Amino acid sequence: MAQADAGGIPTASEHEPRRKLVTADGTPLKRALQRAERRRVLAAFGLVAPLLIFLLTVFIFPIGQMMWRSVDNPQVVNALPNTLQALRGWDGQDVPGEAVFAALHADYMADQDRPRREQAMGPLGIRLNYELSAARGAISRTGRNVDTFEAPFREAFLDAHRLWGDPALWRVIQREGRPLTAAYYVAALDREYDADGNIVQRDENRRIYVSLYGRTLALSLGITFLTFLLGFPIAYYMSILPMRQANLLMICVLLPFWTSLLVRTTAWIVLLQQQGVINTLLVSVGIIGDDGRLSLIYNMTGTIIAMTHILLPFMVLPLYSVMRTIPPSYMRAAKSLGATPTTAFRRVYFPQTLPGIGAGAVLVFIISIGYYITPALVGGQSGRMISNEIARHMQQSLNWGLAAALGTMLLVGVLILYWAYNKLVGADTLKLG
Amino acid sequence: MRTLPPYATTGERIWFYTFRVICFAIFFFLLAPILIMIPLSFNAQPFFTFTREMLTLNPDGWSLRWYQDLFGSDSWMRSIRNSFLIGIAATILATTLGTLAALGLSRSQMPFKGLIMGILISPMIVPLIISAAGMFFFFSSINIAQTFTGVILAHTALGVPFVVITVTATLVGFDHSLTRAAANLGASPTRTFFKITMPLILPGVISGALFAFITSFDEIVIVLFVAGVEQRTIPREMWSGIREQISPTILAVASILVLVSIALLTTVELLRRRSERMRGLSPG
Amino acid sequence: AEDPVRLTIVSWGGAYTASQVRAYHEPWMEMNPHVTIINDDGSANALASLRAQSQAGNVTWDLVDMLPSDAQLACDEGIILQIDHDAMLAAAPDGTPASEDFLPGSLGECFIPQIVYSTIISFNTEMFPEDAMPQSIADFFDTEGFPGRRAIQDRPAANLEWALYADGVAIEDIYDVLATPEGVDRAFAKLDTIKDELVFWTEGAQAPQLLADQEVAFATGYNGRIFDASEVEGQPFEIIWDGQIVEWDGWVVPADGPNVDAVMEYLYFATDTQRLADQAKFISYGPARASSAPLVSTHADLGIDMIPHMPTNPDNYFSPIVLDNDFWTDYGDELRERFANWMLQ
Amino acid sequence: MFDVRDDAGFVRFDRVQKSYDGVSLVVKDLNLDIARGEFMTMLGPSGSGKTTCLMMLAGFETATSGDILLGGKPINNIPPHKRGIGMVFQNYALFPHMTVGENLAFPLEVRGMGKSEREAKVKRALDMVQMGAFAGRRPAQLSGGQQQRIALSRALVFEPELVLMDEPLGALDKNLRERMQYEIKHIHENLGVTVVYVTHDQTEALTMSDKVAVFDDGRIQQLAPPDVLYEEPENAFVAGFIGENNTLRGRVTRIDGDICTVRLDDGGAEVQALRVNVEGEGARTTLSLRPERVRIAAPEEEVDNAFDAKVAELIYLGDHIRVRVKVAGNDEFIVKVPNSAKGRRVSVGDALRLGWATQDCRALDPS
Amino acid sequence: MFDVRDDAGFVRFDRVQKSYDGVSLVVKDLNLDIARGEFMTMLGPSGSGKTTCLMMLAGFETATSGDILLGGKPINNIPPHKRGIGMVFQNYALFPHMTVGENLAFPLEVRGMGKSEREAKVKRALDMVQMGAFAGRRPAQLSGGQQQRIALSRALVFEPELVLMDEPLGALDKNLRERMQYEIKHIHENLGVTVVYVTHDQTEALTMSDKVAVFDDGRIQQLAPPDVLYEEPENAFVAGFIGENNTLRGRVTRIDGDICTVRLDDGGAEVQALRVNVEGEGARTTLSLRPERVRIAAPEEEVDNAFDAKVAELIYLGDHIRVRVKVAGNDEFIVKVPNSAKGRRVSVGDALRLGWATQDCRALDPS
Ligand SMILES: Nc1ncnc2c1ncn2[C@@H]1O[C@H](COP(=O)(O)OP(=O)(O)OP(=O)(O)O)[C@@H](O)[C@H]1O
Ligand SMILES: Nc1ncnc2c1ncn2[C@@H]1O[C@H](COP(=O)(O)OP(=O)(O)OP(=O)(O)O)[C@@H](O)[C@H]1O
Ligand SMILES: NCCCCNCCCN
Ligand SMILES: [Mg+2]
Ligand SMILES: [Mg+2]
Repeated sequence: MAQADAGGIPTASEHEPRRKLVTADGTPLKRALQRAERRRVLAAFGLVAPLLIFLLTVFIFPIGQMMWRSVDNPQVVNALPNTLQALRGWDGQDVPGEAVFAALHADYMADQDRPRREQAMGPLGIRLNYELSAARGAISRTGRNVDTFEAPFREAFLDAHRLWGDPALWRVIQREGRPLTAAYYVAALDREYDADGNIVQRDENRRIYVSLYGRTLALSLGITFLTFLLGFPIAYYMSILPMRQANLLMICVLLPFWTSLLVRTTAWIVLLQQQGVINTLLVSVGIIGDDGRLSLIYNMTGTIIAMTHILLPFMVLPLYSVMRTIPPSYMRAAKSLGATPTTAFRRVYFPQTLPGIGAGAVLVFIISIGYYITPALVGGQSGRMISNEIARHMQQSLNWGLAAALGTMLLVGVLILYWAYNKLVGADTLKLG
Repeated sequence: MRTLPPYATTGERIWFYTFRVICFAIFFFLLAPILIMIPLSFNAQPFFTFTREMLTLNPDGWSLRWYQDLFGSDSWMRSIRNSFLIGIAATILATTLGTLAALGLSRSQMPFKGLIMGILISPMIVPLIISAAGMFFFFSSINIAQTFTGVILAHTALGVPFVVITVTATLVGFDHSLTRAAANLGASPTRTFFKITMPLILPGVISGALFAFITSFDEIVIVLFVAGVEQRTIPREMWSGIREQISPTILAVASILVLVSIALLTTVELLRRRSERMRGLSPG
Repeated sequence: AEDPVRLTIVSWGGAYTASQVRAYHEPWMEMNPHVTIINDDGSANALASLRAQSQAGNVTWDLVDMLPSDAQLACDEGIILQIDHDAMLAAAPDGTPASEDFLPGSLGECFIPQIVYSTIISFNTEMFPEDAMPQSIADFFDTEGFPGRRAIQDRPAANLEWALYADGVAIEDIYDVLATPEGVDRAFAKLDTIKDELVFWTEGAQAPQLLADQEVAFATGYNGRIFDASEVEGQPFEIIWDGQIVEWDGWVVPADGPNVDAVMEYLYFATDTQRLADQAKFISYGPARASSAPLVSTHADLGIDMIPHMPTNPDNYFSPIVLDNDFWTDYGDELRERFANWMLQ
Repeated sequence: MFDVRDDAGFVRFDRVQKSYDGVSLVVKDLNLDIARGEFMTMLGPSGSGKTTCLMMLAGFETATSGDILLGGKPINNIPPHKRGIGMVFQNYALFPHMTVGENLAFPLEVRGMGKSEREAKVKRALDMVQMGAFAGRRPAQLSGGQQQRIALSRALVFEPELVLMDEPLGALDKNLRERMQYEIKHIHENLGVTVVYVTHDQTEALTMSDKVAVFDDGRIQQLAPPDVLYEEPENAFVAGFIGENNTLRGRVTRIDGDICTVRLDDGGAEVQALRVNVEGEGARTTLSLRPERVRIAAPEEEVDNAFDAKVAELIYLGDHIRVRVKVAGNDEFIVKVPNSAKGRRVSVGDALRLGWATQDCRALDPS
Repeated sequence: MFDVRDDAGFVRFDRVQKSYDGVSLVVKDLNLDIARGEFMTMLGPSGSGKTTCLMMLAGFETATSGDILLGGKPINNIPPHKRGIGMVFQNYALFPHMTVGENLAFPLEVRGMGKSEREAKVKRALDMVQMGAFAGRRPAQLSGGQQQRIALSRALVFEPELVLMDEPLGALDKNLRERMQYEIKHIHENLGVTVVYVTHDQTEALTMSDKVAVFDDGRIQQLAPPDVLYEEPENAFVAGFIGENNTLRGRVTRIDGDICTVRLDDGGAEVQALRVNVEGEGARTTLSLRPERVRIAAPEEEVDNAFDAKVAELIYLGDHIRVRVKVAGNDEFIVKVPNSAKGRRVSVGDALRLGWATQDCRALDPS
């Protein structure tokens, strides 16, 4: 704790400015200290090292490797070395000349000589198709009879597929003929390159990710707020109960926490669907008519309800552990000073729960922003989140570069948030009950 | 707020009861899905709805069909075995590594504390889909994708933050003069650890271990990416159940697991009370 | 005795895998006691796993059930084996070589079809008056005449074709129209007319689930799943065969798999005329060989005649739309983006 | 705030009882009047119910039976925030998220006081405890003693007529504690507020209070000004609890007006003592005698009782020496010898002749 | 354990320095010899480095430079668990999960002692502190004083030659504290072990120690037996820290052998004082005078210095009364009046004549 009067007592260093820096035998103090403490530092580090190394290998490195895929771009360079060489100096406007097509032919022939597993034209087609529809068809269909082509090659190629006559394809080849690319990030931001190589917004009906990020963010914020709204009262209630009763109620919080996520999600399907428990109950009580059943699931409502339920314990646990440590004397002090119970709560109690709210909110927000399973099951379309899109590119469309770019952006966002939280509140307030 | 004082106004009285009603409604919200699932697991039909027969309490609407299905199914039995195998192995690894690290981190001499803490809890912060994707590629490249080793290592990584956080928190309240006292009385560091530190931080270690276990036990995203058919766990089997083949067997599994959880949580609470008594703290 | 072999065979799970187990795996294991077959239901993400296994040089799968479009991709990437059909596959009982016995256009460079399945629209009969059941794709798009919610899959394939078909495009022109921007707009405009009633599903099992729960009145789905729900589980579902989207499903062999020789032996057996016909005893998908069709008989457990449930039965095959994989290969990425964007609106 | 002028019974506890669990009484039968402007201390061992009494007065606990009156009016049905009682908590309870200035402004703000008036009052209150320069700090940035002062001035800033303090100095070290005692006492004198002060430190109670109520076992054992308490304890508990005390046990053999004769249990010697609290002849009694009232080698005619003693131990305490002697079978008998006398010093093993006046030796209830 | 017999320097600190942060020295230049069997106390204000010294001796902190020797051998490189030094921690550090008996058996067990021998020793150690009946209890089931005794006997059970105690009584209340001081002192005398004792309570240091090292600012200010420390402080810090002390500031006007004359800053009166620590004529000095050495209205010929004073405040303390007077411009001047005298009592506002002997008034360094 800082000593109160800053000005008053002269500090020791004012007394002996020089001797501070060396010990009696003349060694600089810092070095003497380091020497004396080295063994302890090593011992402490030795305890942490196994886990640190483990995580760096099994976790941090793989994520770095995955992020690398968002810029890694070997396909064009591998498949078309000669073509790229020949394309140097191409103006990017008209269809290239014979030299380029001859180089292209040479690249095709070289590729067919390679063992099948090392052939580069397949991956090239897939890569180019991300940038330009039908490019894969052009590459693969041309490949089936390219060995019959005779010089001059230009005409043969233009006959084989219309895209060879489209400067757009050549621009893509030229642009992506580098080992690193920004194209995945461009796509992840709903942008594309225009004919002059400028990055422009995509056609309106092809924009997905930015709005999906926006929605993911809004959904996560909403869910965080809801968990706070529901979590605060019960955490407070438990914190004023005697330990025994509080622990019993805590089991009510922990039980869902311990029940498989998939089961809880399924249970919500049972509860919320049109013929589900809630609708049926409402109909039988007469609140809604049989034809006015509510759409509570396979949309955003379903995602919000199920995720709020699933994440609520992550809010309650840190809140509760903070509230337990706030001594009742603060509220009493406020009342003795003349504050009404409401004022005392608002001005004195609530501000002291902020670290708990912060910890809970960050946990819930971080978890929900990366959520995947529940939205996939109950989200329908309006309840899907960015992670579903990442998973789709990982597993279905196989556009791993785009998945990595989307993932990297998500990760960076989360890390910034965590960093800010750590600065503002301190990560060591994260507690789990 | 625990009891109504004699000077409470009418408004305060109304709020006092309203607040309790609200709280119990929220607790009900927490429990509702679990309560609904158990009767449904006795459905005679292969769908997740209460049939008319069930609602009229017609015995034909109820059956043990899904429980028989569960215990008769090799794949379910295998997934249960796998879940426990993977969960326990990952928990042991995470708890050992995490506890050691927490001990190191709690030493005042530890350099780069903030950074290292950040790395150690990163598996909790990084969105699962990203972890899963990264591990999928990396594990494939070192030939441990679709092996038990791979899944166990992945789940160890996911469980570690919980152990580090809970044990570190326990160590904050740990009286370091006890280890000094032990050394002073002649105990070597190893002996001190096993005889003094470990028994005292055990509650924190156990709660971290439970978190690590449940993380593994309930984990699906990583399993979807990294596990092969031989490593299918309960959640993975449920995933098939929900998305690939319709079968309320998952409700039967879940009901059994809920009962196990209740038993486990109750045991933990009883243990806690016992240890408080042991330490002479009044049971509060 | 021979050395024991474990074959890992990847398929779609559920009733479909069950039908393969009973028609192919069990007889094969009986004939070859040293072979154990392990079933993995990873087909939904097979291409991703296969690519990762192959890039890592650690292929653990022996045989994979996939759709022809994915098979074409995998083949382009060189991660599955090319097939010499006549050398590797059994001829028909009458001696017709495999390349001629399999239905026209079904064999791929790396792909051996087993079945022809169709994506159809089905409905829950309890949700419509008995005298006004829907009959056609046009009825599916008629929300006034046939109220109720509709479940469709969250991808453009099939849905765009149906939209154009319902909008009056002739079946043979559908893909030509869809290759033009105007055609795409037209398809989406048609979909817009039912958008308020739509629910989206992802995995095959969800469609019958949604129908059974009466969450929706209509659902698109795989005919085999719907058959299973209605005939085996007794759900009141009916299929609209009008505009059924027909596609193959079949095997591919991963390159560098652990037991390539053993798999080839298995494949020779599992794709012969009798085996393909046998599979239809367990699920209502049509065999991919012409020579199998006459052998299709009754359901193994229910004893009902399977012929009327086959998508290829002429009573059902009156207006099929055959899925154009080349089209989807070229335009799929772009249309998926457009479709995703449309869903989000 | 409270207009009824009843200066003698400004605060009145009237047959107050309190039970937390419905089984046992923590406060048993409390009757207590506190006059306006008085500095009244509740002193007693841990668990004797001091805090409970304070909490009932402040309104945070309700009396199980009996009435508490403030300015003549029962306050049972007034909520704490309307009682207008200032309170200093044991751990200070300064709001950690507010600065010192905000802490002090809080009671004024909730009373709807304007900003400029508020600031003036806060400044005055801070100056009163010499903390004017610290208005911008947060409580965590202050030392224990500084926090204590802020807690004090926060409890006074809204000018309550009654201030309660629950062991406000318990957490401070000795030097600081003495300084703060001094300051609190002076503030009390300057402002003239009524103070109810809780402590279990007898020195603190003696030095600060106008009146001290000694609590034990949920009852007031004695209520008196400090010097009366020390010099004329009414029972053995008070005698033992306040100050250092030599205890001799025995049986009353004769009573003669104010004086009684007691035969000691050990050794059987007879002692003359002042009769304070004995039931009658033949009753058991505890004799209480302050160490500093024992004289060494005083002329026989000056003391009423004289005994031979043997020095067992000397404890050097700077300004005086505690001499433990064995006398009349009791070897825990203490005599204090001032260190200022130039005269002879005693050493261990010395034989001494001790004496004391009958007036100084009080016969109390047996303990 | 340590065979080299070097009774005078059994424990030796040799030019020891310690820094925690590499910026400032917490222990500045410590040279200290502790003889075998001695009871040596380190006394000093909070933060003066006492605990740090003890921790270096026990091996939990490493000296940044300099050597620590035990029985003549440097111990810098011996890990704590091999030093064989007993230690009593401030909060006792009893292992909460072990019974009292297990706590005591622990040091014997780690030394591989057999079960029956262990039990005999544990029993003896418990009996020594009269806790024989408590072997089966857990620490939390004991009161503070009982825990303290267990901690003490645990530190002694393995028969170390050196025992360190870091404010072992800090958490106890006054009565218990005094009883425990007594017991520790007796155990020390009976066993003859060497004790290094840390406290910031001067009374404790005075009553218990053979020698006291007064720490301040990382240095030893004075090392002496208790009575020398109290009666002959060498500098103003020690005079002010030990016991109650009146301070007068002024300038030396004349030095005459042992005696110097000082002109006071306030009022300009001249005082005769004992020359202890002044630089020479004209230098500034602090005069130190114990309150109990000041006499009220003594005959002029008996005192060397006499002043008029006015009573400002009386503080009742039971056995004596602290009288605050204004004298020679200083209004914080304290005089202690014993409460035993039947004679006249002073009251506020009285004019008094105060006097003291030159020998009792020490001229020290300016502060
Ligand atoms: N909230 C409570 N519930 C139940 N019992 C209580 C409560 N508060 C105090 N007690 C009990 O009432 C008795 C008196 O407590 P109280 O706090 O008034 O004592 P105290 O005199 O202030 O003691 P201390 O000096 O230790 O603060 C104690 O036995 C205590 O255990
Ligand atoms: N582990 C540490 N790291 C950094 N500084 C420390 C550490 N321990 C003590 N100090 C500092 O060293 C100085 C001396 O501390 P030490 O604990 O030795 O004092 P002490 O005399 O024992 O005080 P106290 O009476 O309060 O126990 C203090 O300024 C303290 O802040
Ligand atoms: N996503 C493509 C689905 C292909 C379905 N294959 C048919 C088997 C289903 N039982
Ligand atoms: Mg109290
Ligand atoms: Mg210390």
